[in-house]
Amino acid sequence: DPGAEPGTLHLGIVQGQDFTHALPARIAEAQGIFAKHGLKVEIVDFSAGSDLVKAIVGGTVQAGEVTGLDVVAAAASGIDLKAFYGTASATPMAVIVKDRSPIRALPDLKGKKVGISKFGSLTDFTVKLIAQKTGATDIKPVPLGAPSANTAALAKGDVDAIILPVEFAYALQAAGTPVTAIRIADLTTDSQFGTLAAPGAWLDANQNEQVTALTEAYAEAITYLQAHEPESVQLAVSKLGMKPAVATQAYQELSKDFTPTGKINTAGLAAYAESLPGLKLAQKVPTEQQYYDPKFTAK
Amino acid sequence: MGIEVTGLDLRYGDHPAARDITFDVRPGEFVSLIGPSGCGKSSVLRALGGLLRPAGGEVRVDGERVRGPLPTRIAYVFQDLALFPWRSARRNVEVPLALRGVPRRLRRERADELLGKVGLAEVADKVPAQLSGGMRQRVAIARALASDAGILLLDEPFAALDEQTRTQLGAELLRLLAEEGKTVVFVTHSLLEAVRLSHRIVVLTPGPARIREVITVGTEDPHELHAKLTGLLFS
Amino acid sequence: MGIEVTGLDLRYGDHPAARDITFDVRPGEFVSLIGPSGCGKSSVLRALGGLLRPAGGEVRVDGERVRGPLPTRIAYVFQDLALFPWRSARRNVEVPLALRGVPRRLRRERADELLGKVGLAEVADKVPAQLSGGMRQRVAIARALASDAGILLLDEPFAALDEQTRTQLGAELLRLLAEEGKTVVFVTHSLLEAVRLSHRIVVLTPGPARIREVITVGTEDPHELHAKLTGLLFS
Amino acid sequence: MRLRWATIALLVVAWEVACRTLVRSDDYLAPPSEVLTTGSAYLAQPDTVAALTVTTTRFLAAFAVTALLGVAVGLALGRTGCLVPAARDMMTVLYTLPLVPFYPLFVLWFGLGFRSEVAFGAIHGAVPVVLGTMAAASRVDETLITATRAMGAGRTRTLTMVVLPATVPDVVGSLRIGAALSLLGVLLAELMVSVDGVGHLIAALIANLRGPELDAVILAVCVGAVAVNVLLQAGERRLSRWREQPTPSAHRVAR
Amino acid sequence: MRALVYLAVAATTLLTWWLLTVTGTVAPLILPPINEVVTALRQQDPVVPMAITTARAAYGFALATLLAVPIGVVLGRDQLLNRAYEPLLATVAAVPLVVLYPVLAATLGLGTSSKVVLGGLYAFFPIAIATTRAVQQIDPELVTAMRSMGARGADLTRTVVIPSALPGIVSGLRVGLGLALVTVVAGEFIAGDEGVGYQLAASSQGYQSAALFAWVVLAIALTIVVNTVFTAMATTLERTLRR
Ligand SMILES: Nc1ncnc2c1ncn2[C@@H]1O[C@H](COP(=O)(O)OP(=O)(O)OP(=O)(O)O)[C@@H](O)[C@H]1O
Ligand SMILES: Nc1ncnc2c1ncn2[C@@H]1O[C@H](COP(=O)(O)OP(=O)(O)OP(=O)(O)O)[C@@H](O)[C@H]1O
Ligand SMILES: [Mg+2]
Ligand SMILES: [Mg+2]
Repeated sequence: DPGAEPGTLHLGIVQGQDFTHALPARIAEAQGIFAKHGLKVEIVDFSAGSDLVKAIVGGTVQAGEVTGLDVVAAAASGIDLKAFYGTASATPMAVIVKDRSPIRALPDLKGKKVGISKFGSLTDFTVKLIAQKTGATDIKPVPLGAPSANTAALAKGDVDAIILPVEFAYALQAAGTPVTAIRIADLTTDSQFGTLAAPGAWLDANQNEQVTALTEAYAEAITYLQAHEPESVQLAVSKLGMKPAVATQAYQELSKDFTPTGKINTAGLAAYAESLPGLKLAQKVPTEQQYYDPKFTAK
Repeated sequence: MGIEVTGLDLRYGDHPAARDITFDVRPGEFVSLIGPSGCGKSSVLRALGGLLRPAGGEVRVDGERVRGPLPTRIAYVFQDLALFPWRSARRNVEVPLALRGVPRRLRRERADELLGKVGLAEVADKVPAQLSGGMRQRVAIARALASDAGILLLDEPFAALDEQTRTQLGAELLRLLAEEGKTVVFVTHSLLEAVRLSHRIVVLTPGPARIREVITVGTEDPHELHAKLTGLLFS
Repeated sequence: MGIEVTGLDLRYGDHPAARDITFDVRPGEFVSLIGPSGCGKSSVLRALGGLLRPAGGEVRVDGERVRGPLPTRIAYVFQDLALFPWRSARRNVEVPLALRGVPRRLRRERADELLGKVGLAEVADKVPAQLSGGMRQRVAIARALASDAGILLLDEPFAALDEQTRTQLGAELLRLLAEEGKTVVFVTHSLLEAVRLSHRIVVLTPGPARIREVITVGTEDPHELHAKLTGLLFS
Repeated sequence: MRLRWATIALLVVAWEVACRTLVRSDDYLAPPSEVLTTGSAYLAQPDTVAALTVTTTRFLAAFAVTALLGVAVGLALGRTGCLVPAARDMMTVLYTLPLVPFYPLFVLWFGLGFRSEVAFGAIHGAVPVVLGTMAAASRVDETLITATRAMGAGRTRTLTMVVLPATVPDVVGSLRIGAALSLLGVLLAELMVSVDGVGHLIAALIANLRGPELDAVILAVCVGAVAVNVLLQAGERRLSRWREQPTPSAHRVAR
Repeated sequence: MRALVYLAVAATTLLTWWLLTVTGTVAPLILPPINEVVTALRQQDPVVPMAITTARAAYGFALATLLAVPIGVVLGRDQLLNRAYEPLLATVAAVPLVVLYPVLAATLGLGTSSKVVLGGLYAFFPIAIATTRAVQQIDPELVTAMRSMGARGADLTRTVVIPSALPGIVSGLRVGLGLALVTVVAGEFIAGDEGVGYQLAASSQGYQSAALFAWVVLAIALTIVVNTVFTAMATTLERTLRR
């Protein structure tokens, strides 16, 4: 049983083919940064944040990189999970429309059908955020499930727009579907997308050993990533399955959003927390202490 | 007319089952086929009914060359019976009637009548697995009689029957055949039966079957005939 | 010792197959069971071998009450043969040998020897579907002989055989049985055969079977005996 | 034989034509010519080979468990007689149960990686094998069973001597379904949680709309399943030669 | 007997579940306590999603049956076609189609039709394979006997082929129906906005395991109902066709 091997840190990532989610960990792995910090890390890829959280709760995975929404939603459900390091605050999410679509800007979404993954997901949150910030009311979110189903629905014209990380737009373009991506990062500054999270108990017990090493490794990896375009693009091609052109585009668009300091945008987490009742993910808004452990980002 | 068999050669793959078989069966005649076990009697019967394609020679029924089954002219009792395991005795007997388009009520009546003749009125509703070996054989006989074909090919139809039943059925069969003028080719391993029932007897050699002799019954004394047959077979 | 049958009652569900059957078979004895088709002979044989649970009464073999199959003591020839369709004749005969743990080479030798005795040496490699009806029956006989059980229960083992073969096999069987002192219960529908082979004959009534009479052969003149049996059965 | 290859060729041509005229986008379904060029180049990459190896190993392990467990349980249940209807209903329920929500339990009990994925594959594959084997075993000719028992075979020998040979075609038929489903189970597990393997690769290729590579990987995955199928078929041919009617002439007439 | 077995299995399952949660062996997030699931069960409105999923599965299954049984009969009867296509059938059956669901969705859309097709595809292969097998195993003597009595073509199929092969076909249908149902659910799980699969996906999205398992329980209930109906229908079918 690999999970029983002592010393190995199982690090979960969600949607391991997403640039923002996966690249720092993959860099750290490929460049030997984890090893340099005395860590033996095995990266485990989960298709859904909830599965990753379940694995953390079950103890098979010690820490994971999830979205801020995952952390606060778990905490609101009484799960001992705390954000301790921010990898990227700005969201890579974008509204993707066909080139010929009349939707040219976010307010145009008023009354349109927009593909999301599921109700209560980050994409659902994004739709609500757009409505709230731009006044585009009556947006009809259509739950479509997997990203591939979203792109298929958009291509067929079943929905007017979809919400996915921006690199999906590049992939669609590269595959011959003319689409335009409208990023939503500047809608709000209160955002905390990529977040390392672990059970509070584990953080307390490990604060001077694995956790610190992990945060340091992440910091080094992100610094390296931002300084080495060719290597990072190459890794996105080989590990995340991107086409080279798509990887380059994604790098140029998204690499600046990574936060080497690990600083967590608490306002971003709070925004997620407040959205929980609206997303029907929890009745009560959790408090910051429930989902945030500030000990490790202080440095 | 009847059946004319000319120079029939039968084989299973490389294995010869019969060679150069020539004989005929006149309309209304009862002809028995006898020969040692495994010599090829069933195979010849299959060829007669168009169920086994000859490797050589030919079979003609009413002057027409046989190329496949002739259900309106020929009815069968198979050596291994071939009853439908999921159908009751009655519904087994009904099969040829249904295939001829006889309406349901009449079908049932006729089947019951035939089952009565073979002494199975009481077990008409049982499926073959619930019948004794002899009972199953009688169902197969009843089924063959249900067909209105003019020719009956019977492959050891009485093998599993006790002497009383086979004597009774044999007599019944003869009466029925005479009434309706049916033509019969009868495979049996009972010399007595062959002598008692047949107009002519075709004696086959050990496999691959050839014709050893064709004997006309009635011209000789039954005892002598029996002795002669025994001699032919046991030599 | 041998077999003792006391007050045996047999039924299939509601349907009675035999009532109050009492007889015994002494060690080394050859006992025939005769009766009309469907009367319950096969059922009695099954009960003797522990394959059909009595509704009443009991069967004892060598003094011990039979509650299930006794493969080391009893070997069978089933009326419907029960050959393995996927095994060649030889490998069918090998089954009881294999079950007894006889090593492969010896198994083969013994099977070939037995197949030779029943005249099937040449078709040892064929599967049942490639054999004639009589050949299949001989495979079943060879298989029963392959068992070293002291008691043989034979259910119409010669039904599909021609007279020559059955006479030969009957003689062979008798010789073998005498040599090895086997006990035999033999179901047949041939009175002649019963008279020729048996020490005693158990005559059953029409179904549900009861004992009509148990006749000891040898004390009477064969012709009278045959006449008597015919009288018993045809009455 | 020729008929089969002709059909395959026809299908491939139809696929190519359809892709070039109707679909016109190789996001998921690429024309075979591109699958052959772009796709096979991708297959040759060491990472891809490694992933394929890992998944094939898992699939083979899952199928081995499927086959052994499925056939054994199926035979045992099929011969209990009275248990058959109940067991059949139970198995059908298990079969129709969406297993995905239970995968976290698999991870918890079997650990990450090999064992949980194999277990997930095996549970997908075993159920149809149990169902098929059980149904076949309960239909075996009772006369043969009685005869074999009378010759001294115990439960196990009756199973191996009568039930198993008599059920070979049905067992092999259900093993084919079982093979397909255990492969599916392994892939689903890898898609949900993976450290490596093809599931991971497929997720990435789907997300990045790389049709030719995706199709090539799927085809490569199927090769494992096809190999299992070929072996099964060869085994079946050997075991049920007796069923092939040795009377070609008789049969042509009888058709 | 049957009821006893059901009771025993149900009791064992519930007991194991209860023990696992009450002893804390498994966290409530992964396996929620029974009473919470019961509460969650009361809050669901299962009729519409179940009806949608059942209808889709039934459609797919019906399509598959209509195609697979005739194809299986032909492949079982004709040695030549069998040699040519049976291996092909088994090979295509091995393609993990659920994984490729987006491909299907891209052409058929995400609505009912793609789910019906997916369910149908999965149901098709077990039915076709089982039918082929069952037809191949028909006693050739019965066919010969039937032909000698004058049956041909459709008659032969109706009187010998179908009744003989029926038990085998029914066990294939059972597997096919199960697969149709579970793949429709999987399709809804992967992509869609209605049906039991969607409800499962939606409730697994958040952390309300109780709701998720409530839907699992509902899915089991649906399975039991579908299976019971199927068994009843199969029994009637066997009664009418095997008389
Ligand atoms: N499995 C069964 N289920 C129900 N009834 C049966 C079963 N087997 C036999 N019977 C009935 O039991 C009675 C006796 O059958 P059995 O096979 O013992 O007769 P038999 O004397 O051997 O006849 P035969 O000489 O025709 O073989 C028959 O009426 C038959 O219908
Ligand atoms: N389907 C078959 N395939 C191959 N060989 C066969 C087949 N059927 C019969 N044979 C062979 O053909 C020969 C003749 O068989 P057939 O059944 O015609 O004999 P028979 O005279 O009817 O014997 P019996 O009196 O024992 O029924 C036998 O040697 C047998 O092995
Ligand atoms: Mg014959
Ligand atoms: Mg009998």
